[in-house]
Amino acid sequence: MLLSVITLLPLAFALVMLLLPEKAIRPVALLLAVVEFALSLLLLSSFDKGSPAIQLVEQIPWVPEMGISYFLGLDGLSLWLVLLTTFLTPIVVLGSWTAIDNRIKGFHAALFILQTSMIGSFLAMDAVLFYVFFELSLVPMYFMVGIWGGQRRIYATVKFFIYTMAGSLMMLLAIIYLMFACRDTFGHMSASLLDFYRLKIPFVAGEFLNPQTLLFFAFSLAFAIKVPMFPFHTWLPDAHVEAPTPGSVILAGVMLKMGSYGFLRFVIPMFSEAAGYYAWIFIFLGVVGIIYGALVAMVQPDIKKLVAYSSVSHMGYVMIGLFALNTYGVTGSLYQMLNHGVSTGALFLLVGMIYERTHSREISRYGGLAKALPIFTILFVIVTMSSIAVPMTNGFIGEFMILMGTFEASRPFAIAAVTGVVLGAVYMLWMVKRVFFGPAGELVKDEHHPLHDLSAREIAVMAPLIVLIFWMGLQPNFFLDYSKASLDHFVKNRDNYRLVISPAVPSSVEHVALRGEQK
Amino acid sequence: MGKDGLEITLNIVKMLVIFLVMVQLVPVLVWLERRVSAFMQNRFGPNRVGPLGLIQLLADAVKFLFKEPFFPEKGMAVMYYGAPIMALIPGALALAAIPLGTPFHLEEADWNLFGFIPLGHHPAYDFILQGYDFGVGIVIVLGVSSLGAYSLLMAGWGSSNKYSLLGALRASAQMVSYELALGLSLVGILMVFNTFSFYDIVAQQNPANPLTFNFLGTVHTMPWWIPNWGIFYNPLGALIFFCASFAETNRLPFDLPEAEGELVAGFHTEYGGFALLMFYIGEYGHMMVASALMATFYFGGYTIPYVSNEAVATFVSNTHHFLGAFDLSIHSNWAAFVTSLCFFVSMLVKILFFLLIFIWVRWTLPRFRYDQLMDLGWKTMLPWALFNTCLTAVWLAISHKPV
Amino acid sequence: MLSSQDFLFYFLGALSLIFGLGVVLYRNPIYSALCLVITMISVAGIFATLDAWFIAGVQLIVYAGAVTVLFVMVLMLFDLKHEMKTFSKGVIGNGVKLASSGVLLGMFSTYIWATYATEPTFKPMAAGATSSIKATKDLATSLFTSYLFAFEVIGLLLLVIAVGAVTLSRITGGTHHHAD
Amino acid sequence: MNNQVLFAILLLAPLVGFLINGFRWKSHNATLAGTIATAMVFISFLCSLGLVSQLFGANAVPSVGAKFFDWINVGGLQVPAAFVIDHISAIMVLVVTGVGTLIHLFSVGYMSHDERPAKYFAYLNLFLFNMLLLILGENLLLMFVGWEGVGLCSYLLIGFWFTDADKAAAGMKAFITNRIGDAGFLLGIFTLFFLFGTVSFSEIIARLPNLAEVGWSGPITLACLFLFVGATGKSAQIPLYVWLPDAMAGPTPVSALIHAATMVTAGVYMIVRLNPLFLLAPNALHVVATVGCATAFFAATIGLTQWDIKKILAYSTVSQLGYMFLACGVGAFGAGLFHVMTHAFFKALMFLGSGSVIHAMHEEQDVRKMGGLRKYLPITHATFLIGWLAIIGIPPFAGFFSKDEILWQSFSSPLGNKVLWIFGVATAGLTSFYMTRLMCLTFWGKSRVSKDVHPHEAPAVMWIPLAVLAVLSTVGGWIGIPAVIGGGDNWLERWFEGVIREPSAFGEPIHSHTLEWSAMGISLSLAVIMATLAYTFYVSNPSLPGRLTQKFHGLYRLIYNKYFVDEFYFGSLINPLVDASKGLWAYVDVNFIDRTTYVIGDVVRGVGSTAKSIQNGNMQQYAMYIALGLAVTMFLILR
Amino acid sequence: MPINPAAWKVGLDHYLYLSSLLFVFGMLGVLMRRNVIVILMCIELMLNAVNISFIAFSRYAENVNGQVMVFFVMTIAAAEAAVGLALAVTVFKKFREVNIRFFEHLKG
Repeated sequence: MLLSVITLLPLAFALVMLLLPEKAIRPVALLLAVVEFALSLLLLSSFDKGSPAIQLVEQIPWVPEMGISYFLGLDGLSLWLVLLTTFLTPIVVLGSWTAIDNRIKGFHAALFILQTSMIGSFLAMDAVLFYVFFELSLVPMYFMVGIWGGQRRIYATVKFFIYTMAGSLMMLLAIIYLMFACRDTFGHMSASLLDFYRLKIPFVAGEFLNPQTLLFFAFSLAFAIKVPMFPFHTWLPDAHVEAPTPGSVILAGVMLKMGSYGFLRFVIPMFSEAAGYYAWIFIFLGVVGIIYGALVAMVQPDIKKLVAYSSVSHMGYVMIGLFALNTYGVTGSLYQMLNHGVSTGALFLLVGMIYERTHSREISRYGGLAKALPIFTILFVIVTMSSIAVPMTNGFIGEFMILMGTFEASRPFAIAAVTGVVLGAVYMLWMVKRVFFGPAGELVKDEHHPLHDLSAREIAVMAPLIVLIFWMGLQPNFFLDYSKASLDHFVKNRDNYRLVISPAVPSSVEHVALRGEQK
Repeated sequence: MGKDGLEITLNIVKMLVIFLVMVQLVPVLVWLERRVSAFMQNRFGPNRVGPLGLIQLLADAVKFLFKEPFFPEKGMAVMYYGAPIMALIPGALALAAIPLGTPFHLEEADWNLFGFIPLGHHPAYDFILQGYDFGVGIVIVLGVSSLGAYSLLMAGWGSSNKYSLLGALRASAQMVSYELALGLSLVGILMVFNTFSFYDIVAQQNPANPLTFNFLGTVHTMPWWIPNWGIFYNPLGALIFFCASFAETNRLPFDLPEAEGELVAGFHTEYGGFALLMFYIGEYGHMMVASALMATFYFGGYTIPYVSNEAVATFVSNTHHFLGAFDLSIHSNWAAFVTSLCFFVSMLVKILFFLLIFIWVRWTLPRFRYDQLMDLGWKTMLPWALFNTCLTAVWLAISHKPV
Repeated sequence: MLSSQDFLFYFLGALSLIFGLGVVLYRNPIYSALCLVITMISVAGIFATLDAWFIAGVQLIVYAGAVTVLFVMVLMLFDLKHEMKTFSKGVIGNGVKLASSGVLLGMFSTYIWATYATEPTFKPMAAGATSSIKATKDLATSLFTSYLFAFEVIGLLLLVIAVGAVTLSRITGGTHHHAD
Repeated sequence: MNNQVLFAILLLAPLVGFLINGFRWKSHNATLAGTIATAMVFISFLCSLGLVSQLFGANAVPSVGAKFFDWINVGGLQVPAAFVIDHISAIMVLVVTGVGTLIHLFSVGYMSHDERPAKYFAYLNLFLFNMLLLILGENLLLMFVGWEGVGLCSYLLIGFWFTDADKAAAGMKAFITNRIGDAGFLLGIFTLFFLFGTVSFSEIIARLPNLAEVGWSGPITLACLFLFVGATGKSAQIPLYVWLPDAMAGPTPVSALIHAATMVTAGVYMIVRLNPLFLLAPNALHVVATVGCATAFFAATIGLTQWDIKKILAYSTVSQLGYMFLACGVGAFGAGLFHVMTHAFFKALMFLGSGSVIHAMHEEQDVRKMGGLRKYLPITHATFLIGWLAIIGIPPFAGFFSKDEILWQSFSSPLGNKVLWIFGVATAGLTSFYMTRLMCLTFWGKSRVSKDVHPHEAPAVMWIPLAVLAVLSTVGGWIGIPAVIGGGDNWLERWFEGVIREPSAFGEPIHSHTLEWSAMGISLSLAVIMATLAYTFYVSNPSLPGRLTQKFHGLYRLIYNKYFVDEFYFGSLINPLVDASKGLWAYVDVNFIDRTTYVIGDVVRGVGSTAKSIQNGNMQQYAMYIALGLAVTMFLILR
Repeated sequence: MPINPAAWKVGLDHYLYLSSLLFVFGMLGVLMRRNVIVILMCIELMLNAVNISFIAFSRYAENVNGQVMVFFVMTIAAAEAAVGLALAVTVFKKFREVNIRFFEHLKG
């Protein structure tokens, strides 16, 4: 019941938003988001660290004749992502307090719908349900960017929508194929992941036209665009630059994770041979993405665009970690997802705060901000440190793990990836230098608009993120313990990956999964 | 000449008769209207020609007949001349569908006048005082009477005259929109009587059985002096039907089509003489239909208040026995004929009564404005008719009357 | 020897066909409309010959009484006299249209001939009055039992249509420029 | 009080100081902030004393350690937050905390007029915390944490006066250059982990194979080289030394603490810590020795020509670091660490001295505008003099012993050779030359001070540390008096026994007292000669250098511009990279990838527009399509 | 169809012939007339044709489903007429003519 509540409550909240008067919306939205977060914290207590099984399962037949069911489940892979989502939402609400000044009703409604879709796609254990949520998440984001965005918002939002849509259509095809494959194998159609895992999809190494390879690439395309991986990343900077601050935060913080989570949940377990065989492509692209993103970020004239490219680079880390296919890599990737959610989200919030003050994101027009806005600077530098993975911040753990895994998988790629560590420092610090240090820039020394340092609200927005940055940096075990079982299970029996439901509740589709376990 | 032949010929004859009745009633009505209006306006109406000016009818008829017919140039002949004829048809057809008395059964017998002048032989035959009976007469009546709009439209268009056209448009729009209220208001009474056939309706209003309300199974019988009429079952419907029928017949207060102040004489501005008369006939025909329906649905049809149909029949046969001094061998046929004749008379009386009300209202109420008219039709009557329907349904549900 | 039923059918059928053709062919839309009225009435008659009295009456009320009246009214409002460009231009286009219609007619008739020509005629029914009442009752029953949902949907549709029609006719602007 | 608590206090005291000062970063009260910070560092100094004392005496333990919690625990990688003090880290921790305390104290005076002293001291404390992590960390990962932490703090402190763009840039340069080294360090960690399955020093050393491996591609060699890359970054060796001279942009005490005494020696410390490992990779050691020696000489030559007092000191630091690596490279890890210590003393002393000079000269750093300061700043001069004697290696000052040890080892060790020795000696000569030059230009000769500057002696809070450091750099070397002089054997070697292995696997070191004496003599005499030469140049007849520079103009320009290394880096590496990235953005991102996607869109649109023509608004055509369709369907049905 | 007296006895097929003829007439009108309202009328014609066959079939099959269908068809027809006419009125307000070609301008 808990999962459904957590998933669907935001929808109700969205409704509430629509019914409220304009004035009441922000506080109530904040309150509701916090409530949602508190609810999601219950997951930690009711989650059994020890077992890799999916827990708190709920399954209601949806389209029985096609084996589609409303099937939610939680395991170590999805737990923290869900919490990340629920954690970021109140922050976003508080962060958009003044940034969003028109149509706040619709905005908050969209926000909550978005939350539902994201949580749903992290919890869905049924491919079709996952697809539904996955696509649903596009719609509110589309409106967020399209309505509250910047100058070229329409271009950006359409680009974003079409890119992601195109990819996920491939995925839909693949899902349908798998459902029919289930029918051929188990005698009844099924969209349950548990059944998908048990499918034996023929794979021929070296040649392209065989089912598993095609399915693998179909899924991969969808998720690679969402992540985004190197050649498919161009929607990201536009979307980020045009999106309003909260939009960027959610987009970078959670939605990109839906892609990498897809790799973790679908691609690698289902198509293990193909994943193993073609891993080098993804590692290669990931490394290219790291270096390329860093280099391009280095020369961006626009802060937000820089941050956007930096997340291309960071997600490159996630990808190589995933496809290192060993404990360190995968663990690191999962951790890096959370890190990226926290620190890039924080970066976007900070950029948004300064943008609210000066209405410009041009690096060249800044300079000497540190003197004008000391607190802001301190926070920004802290977040920067976490973003370039200085030890004792969260970023380090993830990057270290990932590089370690990659090193185990293949040394040349690891060495290439390590250059990303340097380049990351280069672009971030260069930006920091140009924006915060040196003599006061035109925007900063402008008498007519004296800049005010962060308000209490903004500090309140940042505080949890800062705390989390250090907490995750100093106590990674606290976070990793919850996922350890699942991740070990993931890495160990990747070749025939199975998931069980605990406690096993007899149901229409699950008994199949259980049978699969027994043999 | 077989049964079909007999049927066909009889029907044709009946239609002709009914048509003639309608036509012949018109002068009476004209005279009545003039007298009544005069009476209401404190003047003498036509009272010179003959007793009570009754001969006036003749004079009018003659005047109408001998006026010179003319045809507006740019007019469309077909429509211009077709319109008056179209005007007659619906009234006649509708009137023909309404039973004016009980059907009477003729036993197989020889016709002979006063018992000794033989007129020939005829088979047994059920004679209905009605043009035709399709069983679903009400629907037919409504449908036929709705055709009346065309005559107006044709007239308005045929005589290429903007007043005519406007009048025609107004009239047709009015008729179309009030047909809804009319039909819906009838739904209630139809549900009450649970049939489409006039005969059943009238039969259920038979004074033999008293007015009873069957509420939650317990039957409440009204005192004898309240007649067993539909209006008591469905007063709201009756009211709406009454108003709507005024609008249907383009009578005051709904006679926008010929609002003198606004458009000279509406659709029949360009008409005169016999054509105009035909329009009048059509209009009065409509009125008669409306009154007949009124009577049939809500006032017991051709039944005689407080006197059950059986009582009438027995009374007639008794009178015959009373006349039994002469031996009239064809008594039963005669009895049936006389019985239905009595009913016919009562029906006629009721019709005339309602016609009188039509005339009365004409001189009582002022004319609506056109938007008021439409508002009344669409925003007042239609909702009330709907409400009436629902109300009746609910009532029928809670009282255990079989629906 | 034709029975009166057959005679009625042929008479009304001829009437409907002739005036239906009139609807298509008259250059003056008003005449087309009036032809349509007569077609409607005769079709109602044809229904009557099939003992569908109620439907016949509804046909009269709805089509002849309301719909066509609306047509005529609108036409009169537009005051469209004898119009020049009655039929669509283009030899090929019209050729194709005529051809397709002809082909369609041919196919219909062959199909009917192939399928129903050998069928026996209708079973006789009871005399008009009672049978029509019974048929009406059946109609009502099936309408309010097995077809209830469709009935409700139709009601909803009518509501929507009423609103839509009113809104449409209230529109002052158009596609190009705002008159007045 | 058990070790755990001591360790906790030792580590956390600076952190607490950082937090306190950090949260009152707005305050202008230098004294208060400084007192807090200094007190914290002093506390940890005491704690370290308490811990180190356990290594002495009758019931001496080989090492004291403490484990706090499991930091990372993934798969085979267990990284506890464990700390250890053994004979190696003992020296380091004492130096760091001790010198650190003094420098903090000095800063109180030095930063008294700054507007954000609290911030400064907060950074300083944070640095110390990280430094302690680096030193005490029991495993590579903790060391790396400190390693990056100190880099971060040096970044913050170099850019402390961030309103000056150059200073900020210097900080950035330092951090990024360090990052390059850190990347290497990371790779080293990975290699070692996948080699030994652990990152803990003790376990790694325990699991080392016995025989020395040769050849370049061996994983151990690889690991050592990777780690050495890290060391070059952190300890400013060729090719990554470029950040250190620029790092002088920071406040002078910072230069003293970070860029002379402690942080920059981290590389040496790391190598010493892993000496058994390096001893298994002779090739790596050769690289280390060569690089160190080259750096020493190279930096010394640059030092000859600089005019900025801090720059001169910076280059001398680089060259001294080169010495240390030379020592490590020839397997004389003990000597390396010894030099680390002594260098910490005298170089910190000299930096602080220069600091007080600069303080007195109102932020004037150009030695050409100084001279004859001896009578204005007697104490500073005296202390600086001691530092000078120490660095040019005049017995019995600290520098002599450590440097001489290194030179002798480079001569005698089986891993060393004559070339290294020759360059070492030459470097010693150069060192004494430019140091003397510095002394002359700053303190001696006639004053070139501009009229509006009135130099004055520093306050007590500033000269007391100087005095203490002077004492230390006098006596600091005596713990390592070589056997030949002090009769008995070398105390330091005994101290290092067990934790530092001899390169005995590569052959016998040369044992010959005569050789050792002569080597000592050569280097000493060379130092003296060069000193007098410098004195004549810059005091007796100051016109000489000018003429000399006229003569060797090209060479002079080359050296004066630091061999154009920065320019070379910018021209060959950084600018091309930036341009390339701009190109990537403009062409790959915007023009290539997006264009391709646009092409797809255009194709779709084109198809649509062609198909559109069927759907002109002509409804009768639609109806016709319907009719045709119906006909076709009928036909198909009736067929 | 063969011309023999038996064939003149009206059966189901006659009604179907009639309805198909009417249908095709209406279709011709829809296809070829220009006047929108006339086209609407022709559509009504087609609907009527279909109704005829419905009723004929229901009479033939002795059940009322056909009549129900016709009932619905009529409702739809009325609705369609209402909307169509409203559209026609709107277009007429613009172009003073109700030629079907003008509806081409209504494309988005």
